Amino acid sequence: MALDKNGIAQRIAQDLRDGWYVNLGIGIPTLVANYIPEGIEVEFQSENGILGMGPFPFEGEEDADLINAGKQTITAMPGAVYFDSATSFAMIRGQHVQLTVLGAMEVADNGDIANWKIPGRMVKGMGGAMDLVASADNIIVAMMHTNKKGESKLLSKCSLPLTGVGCVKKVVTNLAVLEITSDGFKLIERAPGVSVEEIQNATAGRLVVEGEIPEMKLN
Amino acid sequence: MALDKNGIAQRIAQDLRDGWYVNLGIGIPTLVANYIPEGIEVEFQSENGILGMGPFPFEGEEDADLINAGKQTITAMPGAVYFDSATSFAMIRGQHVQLTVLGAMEVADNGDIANWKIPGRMVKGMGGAMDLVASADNIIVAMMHTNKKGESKLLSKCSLPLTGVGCVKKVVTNLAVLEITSDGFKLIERAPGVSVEEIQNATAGRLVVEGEIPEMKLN
Amino acid sequence: MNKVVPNVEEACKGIESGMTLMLGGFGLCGIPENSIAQLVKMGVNDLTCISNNAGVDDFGLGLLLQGKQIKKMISSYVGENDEFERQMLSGELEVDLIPQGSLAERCRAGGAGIPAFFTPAGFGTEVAEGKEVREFNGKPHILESALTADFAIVKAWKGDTEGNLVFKATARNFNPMMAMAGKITIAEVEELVPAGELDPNFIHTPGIFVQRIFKGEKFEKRIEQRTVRPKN
Amino acid sequence: MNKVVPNVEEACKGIESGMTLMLGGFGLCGIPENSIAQLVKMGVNDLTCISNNAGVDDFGLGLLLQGKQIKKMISSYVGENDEFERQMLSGELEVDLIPQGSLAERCRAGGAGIPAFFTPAGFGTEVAEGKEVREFNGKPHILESALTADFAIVKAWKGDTEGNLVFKATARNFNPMMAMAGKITIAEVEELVPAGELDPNFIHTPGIFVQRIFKGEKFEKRIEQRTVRPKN
Repeated sequence: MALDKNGIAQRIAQDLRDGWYVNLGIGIPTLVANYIPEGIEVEFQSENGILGMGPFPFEGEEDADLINAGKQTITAMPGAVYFDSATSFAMIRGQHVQLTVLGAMEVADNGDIANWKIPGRMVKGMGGAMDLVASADNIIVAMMHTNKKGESKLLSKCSLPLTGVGCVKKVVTNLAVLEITSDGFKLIERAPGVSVEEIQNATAGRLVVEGEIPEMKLN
Repeated sequence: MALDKNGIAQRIAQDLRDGWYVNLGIGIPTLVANYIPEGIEVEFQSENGILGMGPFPFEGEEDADLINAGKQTITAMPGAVYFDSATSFAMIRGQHVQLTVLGAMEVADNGDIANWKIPGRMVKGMGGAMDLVASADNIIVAMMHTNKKGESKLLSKCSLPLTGVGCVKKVVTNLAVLEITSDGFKLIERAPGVSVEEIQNATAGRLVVEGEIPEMKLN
Repeated sequence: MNKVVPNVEEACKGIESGMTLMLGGFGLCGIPENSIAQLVKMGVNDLTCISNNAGVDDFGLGLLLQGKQIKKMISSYVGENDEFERQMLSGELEVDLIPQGSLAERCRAGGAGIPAFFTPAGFGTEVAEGKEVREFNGKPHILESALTADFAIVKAWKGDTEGNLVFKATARNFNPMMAMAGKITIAEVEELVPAGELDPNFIHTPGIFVQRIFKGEKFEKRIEQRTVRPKN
Repeated sequence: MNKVVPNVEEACKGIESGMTLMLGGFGLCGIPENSIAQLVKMGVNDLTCISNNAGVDDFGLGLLLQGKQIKKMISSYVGENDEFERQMLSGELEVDLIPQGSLAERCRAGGAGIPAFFTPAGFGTEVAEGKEVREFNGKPHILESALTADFAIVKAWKGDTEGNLVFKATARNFNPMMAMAGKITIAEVEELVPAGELDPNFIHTPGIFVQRIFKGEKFEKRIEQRTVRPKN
């Protein structure tokens, strides 16, 4: 069965390692914070200027001066720190953040990503996405395998304007975990009950299937 | 009579304006702080990371963590602020400091300055001098008109390795106040009792003397 | 060295139509709301506004958009604003979209006397069009230039009479860099204290970057996305 | 996420001969004296040291010079040190002199992922030799590149278990930028507190830049130029 958004987040959370600093984009990536494996500590960076972001505040305790990059009211964990936007992107550009998780409209089998602009529609802007994808050593894209029309979002070439070139390392979708290799998307894991064939059918870009593909293990 | 070092500092202090941020180099420039005209407030920046530098501490109150760019123990005025070296030179390079006063070994009549290196001798380094001279809109050089051998330090071309190119705007020496113009050193004021001829004799670079040259007015 | 002006009217004096302004804030967090209200009152127009966002329809820079006072926006993200969308699609409003980190660094560069720097952000995208590309450490980078403004308008939590500023939590965001990059920088603060009351170790924006400071009359501090969890 | 190591021995593990180190401090102010003493003990040599100054004969980096552990110094000012002078004039020691502002900015750039930037400092001087020159706003600038190090060693006043650092007065100087630019950054602090004790608004170096932190055993904090005025 294909995963839902929480399932995708849960699978990505398995990749977290103790001591990592992590930047989560808006949408599915945000959910990753709910599935941190036991026994490890990670710290969340929000590019508007906080390290050590905590959960939403209790009702009535919202602080207009304390928000995340999605403009949502948040809290700060003990040991948190606030900083300005230049310092924030110094962390990102300088590769001090160990993992970036973000959504995408399209990913190409060479690691290109498009997630900021649809020609003809209102363009809201790239925000911090271009800095994040151009800088991070370790980028996981969290998205559905296909769009609302059922078309594959894993392509041989992005059709939309690019956010970054050759930067995605890994994609986790409702169907599969895939790594970007020089030969294209390499299938690493299948969602529980999803066949290799289903994944092949939903993938427009080059797909590499080698040997037995294990199922994801989710709790 | 030619000025002494304190006289040079006193004359330069007359150029200070209320509200200015000022960086004083080591040597004669440091003495300028002793002659701030009444009724005006200036704030001293030291490039190692303080704005609002105060006088030396009282005996027994020295703090190893609070020094100026000359590595001397200092104090901080009310309203002072500490910052890192990158921010400090952001102030300097970004032209937020209204006046820089520094010493020199040689100044050329096109505004070139040499004050950091004598070939064959131990080179201590340029410290912040190259940033200061390349950035400041308003640089006054405070120095003796001639060196210990009696040779002019105001030249048509610097013989020593340069610290900066075409950057000096004004020179105040023990003999005169001079502005750098496209025609060379323009004589603005004479030290009390010093003749134009004496200044001409002590100046190797092009000297422009137009009309009556007034004497400096010092209290 | 007293930089205090009595009110927002004095603070905004000299801002004219056609000027380039930088305005601090991220979303509606840390925006100079008193000064924005004054700009509406003054009716200056043809403004180029450098600000990470463009406010919402009825708050922040949205208010200037309503009055068609803005000619051009330089931002990283401009969603959440119908009037913005209308003016942009109709061509009334010029928009220059810049990656957020490049925007922050370009403002800092403008204030720090660094005319240009290389960054990997935007390489291979339309952001890189017309820009120099150079490889460093095997990775392509593009050359970005400094941004400055006629006036920078920032909002701080506390300030003193020397112009030293302290920001609260994530309301800091773009304010410190923009304060550096204004030819004239105006700071509106929630609390204005005498020089010497702020700890010199803990000042975010040294007063050298601030030319005018005033206590804002009223801070609504509107929340854009109120997200909470229930108390149990 | 506990970055605390019990002592200077653990903190300096992995530092090897031939490595490039950054060391915070200006003069003797804010230098990581415990770690420097440990480097002497460890006897690592052929070091490239990036530090604004080189200490004095018997303190700071001067101690490493005495033991001929330094192959190359990258600094802005290296006076006040006879052994340094001797080694430099004899050619035993390589010295790369850099304008102080460029040194600070190059460290920051290294930490911030900016591989190169333009600055006016040094144009027309020997510092500019071999460097690209380009005019911006009618003024020539030279292209300077980022600096990074295998280890950055900084000294802070207070730190917490997450690696967040606070500096005191002018002992801040180069420490924050160097903390950003080390592949591994070691912080020695006078006071080590649990996470949550430092005010998140007032942290100079966010812990993300620091990998190891320890409480220094002893801080001599020597004064280089004791200047005072008489009490009357």
